[in-house]
Amino acid sequence: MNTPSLDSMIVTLVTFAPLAGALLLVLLPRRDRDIRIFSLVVSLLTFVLSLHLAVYFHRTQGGFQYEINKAWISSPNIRYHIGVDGISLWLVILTTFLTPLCVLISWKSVHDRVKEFFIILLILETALIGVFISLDLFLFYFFWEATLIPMALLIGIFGHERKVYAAVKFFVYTMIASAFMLAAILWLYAHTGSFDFVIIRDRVLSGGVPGFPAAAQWLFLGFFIAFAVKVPVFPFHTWLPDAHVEAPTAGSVLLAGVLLKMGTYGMLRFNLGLFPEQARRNAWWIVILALIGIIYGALVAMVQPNLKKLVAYSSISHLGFVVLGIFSFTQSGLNGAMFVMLAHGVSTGGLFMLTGILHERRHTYEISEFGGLAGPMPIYAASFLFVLLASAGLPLLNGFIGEFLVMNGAFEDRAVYGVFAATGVIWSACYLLWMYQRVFYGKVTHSVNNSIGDMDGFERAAVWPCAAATLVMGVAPILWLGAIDPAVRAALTPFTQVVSKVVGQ
Amino acid sequence: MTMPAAFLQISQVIPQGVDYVRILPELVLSGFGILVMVLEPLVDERNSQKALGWIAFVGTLAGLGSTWYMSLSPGLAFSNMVRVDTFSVFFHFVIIAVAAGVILSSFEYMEVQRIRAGEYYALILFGVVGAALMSSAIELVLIFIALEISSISSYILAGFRRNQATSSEASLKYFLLGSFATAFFLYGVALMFGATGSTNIDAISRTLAAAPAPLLVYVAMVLLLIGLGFKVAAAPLHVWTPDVYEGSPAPVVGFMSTAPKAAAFAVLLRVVFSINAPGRFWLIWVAAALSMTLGNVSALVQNNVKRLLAYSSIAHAGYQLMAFAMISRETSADGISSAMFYAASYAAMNVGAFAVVSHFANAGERYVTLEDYEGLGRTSPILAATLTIFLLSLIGIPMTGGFFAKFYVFGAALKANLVWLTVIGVVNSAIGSYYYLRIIVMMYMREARKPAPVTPIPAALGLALALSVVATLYLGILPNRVLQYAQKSAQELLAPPSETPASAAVQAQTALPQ
Amino acid sequence: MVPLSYYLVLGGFLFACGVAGFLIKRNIITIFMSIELMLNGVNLSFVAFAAHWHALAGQVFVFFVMVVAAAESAVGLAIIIAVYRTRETLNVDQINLLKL
Amino acid sequence: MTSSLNLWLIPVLPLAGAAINGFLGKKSSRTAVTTIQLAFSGASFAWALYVAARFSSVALPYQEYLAHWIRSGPFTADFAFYLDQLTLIMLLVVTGVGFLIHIYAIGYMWEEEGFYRFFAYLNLFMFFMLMLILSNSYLGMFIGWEGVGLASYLLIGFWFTKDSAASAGKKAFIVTRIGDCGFLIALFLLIQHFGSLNFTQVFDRVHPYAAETGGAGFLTAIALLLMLGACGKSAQIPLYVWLPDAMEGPTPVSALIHAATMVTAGVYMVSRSHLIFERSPMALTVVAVIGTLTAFFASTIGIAQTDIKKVLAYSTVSQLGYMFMACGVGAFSAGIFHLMTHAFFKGLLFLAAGSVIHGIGGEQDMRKMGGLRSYIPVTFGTMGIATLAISGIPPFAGFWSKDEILWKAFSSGPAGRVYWLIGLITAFITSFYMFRLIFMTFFSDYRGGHVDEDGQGSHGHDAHGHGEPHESPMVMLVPLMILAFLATVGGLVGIGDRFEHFLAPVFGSGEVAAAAGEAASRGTEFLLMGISITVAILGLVLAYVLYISKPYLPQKIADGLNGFYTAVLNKYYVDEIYARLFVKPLVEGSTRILWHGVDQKVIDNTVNDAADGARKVSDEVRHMQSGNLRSYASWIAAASAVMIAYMIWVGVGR
Repeated sequence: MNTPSLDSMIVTLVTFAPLAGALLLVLLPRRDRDIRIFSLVVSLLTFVLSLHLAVYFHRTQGGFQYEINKAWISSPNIRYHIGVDGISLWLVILTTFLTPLCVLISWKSVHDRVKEFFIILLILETALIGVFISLDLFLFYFFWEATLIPMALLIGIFGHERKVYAAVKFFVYTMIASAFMLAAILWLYAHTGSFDFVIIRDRVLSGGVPGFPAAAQWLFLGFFIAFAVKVPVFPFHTWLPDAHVEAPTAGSVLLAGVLLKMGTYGMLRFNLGLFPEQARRNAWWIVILALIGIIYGALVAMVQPNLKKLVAYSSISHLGFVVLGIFSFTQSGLNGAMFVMLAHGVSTGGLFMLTGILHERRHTYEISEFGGLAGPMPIYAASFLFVLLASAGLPLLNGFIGEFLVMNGAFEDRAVYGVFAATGVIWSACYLLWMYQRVFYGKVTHSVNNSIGDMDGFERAAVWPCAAATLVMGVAPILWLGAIDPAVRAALTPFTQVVSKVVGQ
Repeated sequence: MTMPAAFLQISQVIPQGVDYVRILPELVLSGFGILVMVLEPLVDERNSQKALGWIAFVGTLAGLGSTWYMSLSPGLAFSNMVRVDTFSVFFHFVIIAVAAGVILSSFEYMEVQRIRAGEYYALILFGVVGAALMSSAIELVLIFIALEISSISSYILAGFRRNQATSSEASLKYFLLGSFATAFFLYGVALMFGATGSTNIDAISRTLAAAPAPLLVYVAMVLLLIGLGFKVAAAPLHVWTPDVYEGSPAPVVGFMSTAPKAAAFAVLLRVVFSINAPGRFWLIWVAAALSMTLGNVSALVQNNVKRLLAYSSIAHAGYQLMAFAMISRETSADGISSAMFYAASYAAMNVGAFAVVSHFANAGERYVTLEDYEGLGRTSPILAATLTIFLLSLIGIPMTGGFFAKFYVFGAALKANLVWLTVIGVVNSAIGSYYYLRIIVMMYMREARKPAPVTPIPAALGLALALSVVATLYLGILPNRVLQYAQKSAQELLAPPSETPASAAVQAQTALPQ
Repeated sequence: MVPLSYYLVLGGFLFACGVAGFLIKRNIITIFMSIELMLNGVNLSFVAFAAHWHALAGQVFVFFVMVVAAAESAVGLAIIIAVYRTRETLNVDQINLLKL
Repeated sequence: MTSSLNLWLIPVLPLAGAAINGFLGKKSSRTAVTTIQLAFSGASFAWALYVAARFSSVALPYQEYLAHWIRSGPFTADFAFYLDQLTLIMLLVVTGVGFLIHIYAIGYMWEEEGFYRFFAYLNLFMFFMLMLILSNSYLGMFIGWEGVGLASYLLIGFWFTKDSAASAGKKAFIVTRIGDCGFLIALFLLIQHFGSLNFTQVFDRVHPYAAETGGAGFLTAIALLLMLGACGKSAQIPLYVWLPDAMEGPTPVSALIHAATMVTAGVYMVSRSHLIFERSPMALTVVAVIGTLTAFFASTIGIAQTDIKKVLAYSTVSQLGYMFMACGVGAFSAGIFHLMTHAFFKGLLFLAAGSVIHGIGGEQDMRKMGGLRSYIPVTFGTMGIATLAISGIPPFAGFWSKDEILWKAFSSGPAGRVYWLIGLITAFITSFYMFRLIFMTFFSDYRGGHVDEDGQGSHGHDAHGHGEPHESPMVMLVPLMILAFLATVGGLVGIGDRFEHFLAPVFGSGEVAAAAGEAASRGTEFLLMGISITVAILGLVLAYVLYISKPYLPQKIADGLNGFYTAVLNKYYVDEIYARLFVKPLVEGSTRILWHGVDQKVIDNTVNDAADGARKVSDEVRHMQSGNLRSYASWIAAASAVMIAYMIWVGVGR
């Protein structure tokens, strides 16, 4: 048995390090402080490990790297096939980046059933990473479902007033949706005899799958519905605000930061990868939904009386950009979509942490409860503004790059898409600044808020990395795009083929 | 006739040692059952329970051992009444293991319920004997007898909480409806005998393979299906299940819902696949769809956990039935193996679930409603965690046996192009997640107003739980070996039965003088 | 001699009677008896078929069935008694604590 | 090739200042903050001067590459800088005036406890403004474009405890964002058609295109969208509404951002893209019309304002109108010329006004002033000069540039005559309300009572409580004087079209107006000059009559044309109309229809109803379990019957 090199092991390590941590945590005695420190160490370790991926990643090539392809179950032929490309790489790192921050932000805010909390959190991290690294459809579904439970528990156990409703809604909603994906995956297996993404893709594109043309549309929808609910795309979004409002801060951060990306990632990887023609054929209505999502989400966000709901709806708007970019089938659009995913993960993650900080002090998210906070808590106000501007798409912060590329891509695809999307910059400014004014400006309306404390060490340690990241990503997006670009080009190759085919006919 | 031929004849008619080896587990288990019965009056009332229980447990272990020994000498026995093949060995293991788990989880229960009767364990053992025999019998009448053995003992077990009206009612309903259904089965046997002149499955399949089946065979087959469908609680023959499960003692339900059910499925597999049952497709299709849907939908609003699990078992029967809708030779192998795997993993998780329920139910089964489970996550994290694992497995969440079970069945179904059935199944399993989730919600996300008392978990129960957890996770993470074994036996089951001279001999022997 | 079909029809009729009795009778004992009736219908067909095939097996089966039936009835009566103890009735319609 | 000019230093220095003050300022002393901010803004001014000195020695347009920014497929954008005559002028104006205002602000803001914050923001603004000017691509320009918006948002809302200030900041940001949206779309069009946003590439590829005289093509589209962006930033109709509110910010801010630099970004952008505009007559017309109308419209509002800063604000809007008028008739250099002089005198006006406000402890209402010339002579003097300049009285700066514009407009063909006429009237009104301001503020006698402390507490500007209006400290007066000097002589560079020739390499001699220019003779030019001077004088006289000799008249007149007057007084109710037309429907609609209606009633209820429906069905289904044994038996029997029947059917039918 030859000893595998680090490069071949690293993805596995990154993926299962948190799980291992969780298992150890089970054995740890219920001394909250130790548990917190331990899970912080574990998550940081995972982050450091994941950096290896980025550092030794060959940026010029679009294919999968650090690949492992071992047999797991002989029949049905399920393989432990994992690997990352420029698309999944950053999502993995986004996950590992956010988790330690989640630990920090939960340091003080979680004091009941601490052990359970961090166990669940670490398990969730493993599941999330797993989703992005899986190249075997079965494995993918496996992790996809695996994310469901910890998240539902996070919401349901550690959430607020209507937590049960939110948790159950989240669980059943997404469960039902992903059932269709399961059916589609099984169909593919039944007709290709493999779960391996790469194999299936090649079979499909070479037209070697019996009965595929007839089924393709249904399969496409099967995948899409599952992803659309996760994203969430416009009419399927109502679980999101409930889930967010009830979820504990860390839950919201991972939910908005990573979980939603699973949907868009799925679209990018599977809906485009496996069904290029159907993707093209269905793009028009998907894009319309995305545009509705962008504007609708922003407008509804604008009038939310609840701070967290506002951010939740803003996510719907941002994710609309991602979907738009993906289904514009342009280099720029997909690059942008990828970048928005990352940017949104960081900035909205930050926003949720910040809202959580307020909730920690006042146990409410009602905007009307606040006002004039810039006086009593200046550092908090400044940090909030910074992250908020990133989310509002200010150039030199990360929000702008992605949205600009997406809009440009959409414009390339069809000018009117770009125009509608561009209005997004107005809406985002509206709801964010209005919210900021109501929360931070003016005189302090509730005397309680006069004595409200500014951010403490842990909170800063949690929020500022996000802020820093938004700046770095905004100034040097090249670091990310460098790896994304080739992967996206690779992802787009079938389309050029399709186009040529269409042209040929 | 030549000398060796004659010798062969004799050897066929008079049982040989190997014949006994091939029913060794049954013999051993019955032996222990009788032993328990005999000892019951002798040992002192108060601690009779434990002692007898342990004896029974040892019995099951011995049963497992003898099953292993039996598996070394596969083949026919008792003039083609019994066949030992990987298929029967598989089910022997499952059934006896279930019994072991149930026995372990019963000690405490019996004490708490103040049921002092050693025959309880004896009955379980006899039930196992019947169930085990069902899986290896290839002779319809023998199957009938085995079926009755297991049924009768479970009738009694169902009513074991004598002084509880509900318990005896459950037992009565089970008994009456059970025998009602068995009568159908028996009638089916009779007609099959009439149609083919034999009750030996191999013989029948040969006859049917040779010539197109007469109408009588169809009738016979449907009657058989009715009888077995009742036993596996397939809609629309499921009506008895909820009441019986609700009324019967929790561990017994754990037993009934797995071992005899698995056995019934085994028989169903033999009947349906080795006699490639004609015209079954739509019957199975509808039954599967109905069972899944009715089971899940009715479970949504149940508040009694036992009843809820009863409906869930109906739903699971539905998923399992999907495997039987695969008619073409090439797909039926997948069907069989997936059904077998399903039986195994369902046994693992359900026994565990009911073990938890029976422990939590407490004296007089006072705590069996959902509300009672509020805040269990706090009062007893271990219990809650284990139950959660079983529930997740029942939902079909990855890393658990339940997931792979569903997964294989659906996969096989899609291979056989049962697209719509699969879609129904998939959607059902999604809907079903709701009511299992309700229990989890109760345990973790609700704070109990007055938490139900939770007694510490005794060793035996702990062992039982541990075993079922391990089994559930093992089947969920490394299903390979079990599945391969199942596939192997599927192949054997489908292999066309060889023309054994013995059967001819038997015919000759029993022929009436004209 | 009497053709096979007569026996079969009679057997089927007995079975049907049993089913009908099971459905319409309210007294548990009677219901129990109708089950026996069904079994006897089956037995009859067994014997008839045995004669038809000139195979002893069929007749042997009948004995098995009888034995089993006996065992069943023993258990059944015990259960009935248990029920009567708790409910003081043998009217099956009143035995419906477990429902929904 | 000459050694690098290190242009990047110019923006980065203020950024560093902003960073240092922003992070450390809270702890450190006022003097420390002061030194930091002065050092860095001064340094960048110094570097700008150095660049100017080296200017003749470098090949133009000079470009300097700093770093990659975005790479996406074929599209790329870098951090890179671009220097030509136009840039240089903007550079000097921004850094120079900016530096002066930084000095001035020390005095003005000394008492504020947000002192460090203020200068951090101010330096940040400098950074973005310089990015805007120096970038070598539209995208880089867009960085600055958005960034200055942010800075102005922060600075307008500097006294954030004051709701009006907070709202004003928000309004400014959002309204300009509407323009930015247009700008963005223009960028996409540029990418689509030229595959790049770099000035050099774009302009090279624009060159071959002929003017879209026939109909509107994509160049027109681009030009109009750019103009939309300019309307936002430079407060033109219909997006001017934010500028007057922006006066909520501290006066140095109004001077720097909302008079001298940021608001002129639009003009800069339009002139930068002159190649595109020149190829679209339609777009040019639009620019000219918008400019002219804005100039006139805003000036009329200026008449009735009583808040000293508001008056200046509207005058700014109207002056910007002039600049766009110039661009509209193709006289880009004239526009830039006016931009420069305007930076001088309008900056001066604001600073002076600030000095007045400072002097009387935060009062802004001119009705409460008067007779101040004796108290604060320096301020009076400088402000007087500025007023003469803006009113277009020779030899002050404003006269030259404004006259240039009017002349170019006049000589640009028939439509130009109309622009000229309106421009002329505007000039008259301008000089009228400016002198009105002067008279009301400095002449007759002091109408303001003793300064009450909390009165300005709300202003966040706790004056050094004493009743007597007092002259500002030297640190504030010096910048005034320097600007006054510039406002006096700054216009002379335009004599003999020297300014225009300097910019010729950028705008080319092929200006639209040029051709017409030749036609009209020098004579007419001098005639027009005369006319505009007289008009300016008339304005002065009228103001004198109304506010010095016959102070009772204004009230009479006001009563006379009552409706009109109130309309003017209320800025033609534009804000109210906008609120009614856009803001209210948007908020109401989003709340009622989208959120409560679609989101909750339609979508979410459907989801929940589905769940409830399932439960109902379940409740129905389980009634199958009647608990009655015989019914169960019947179920089984019935099912069996059906199954048997089916099987027989199959068996028969096989």
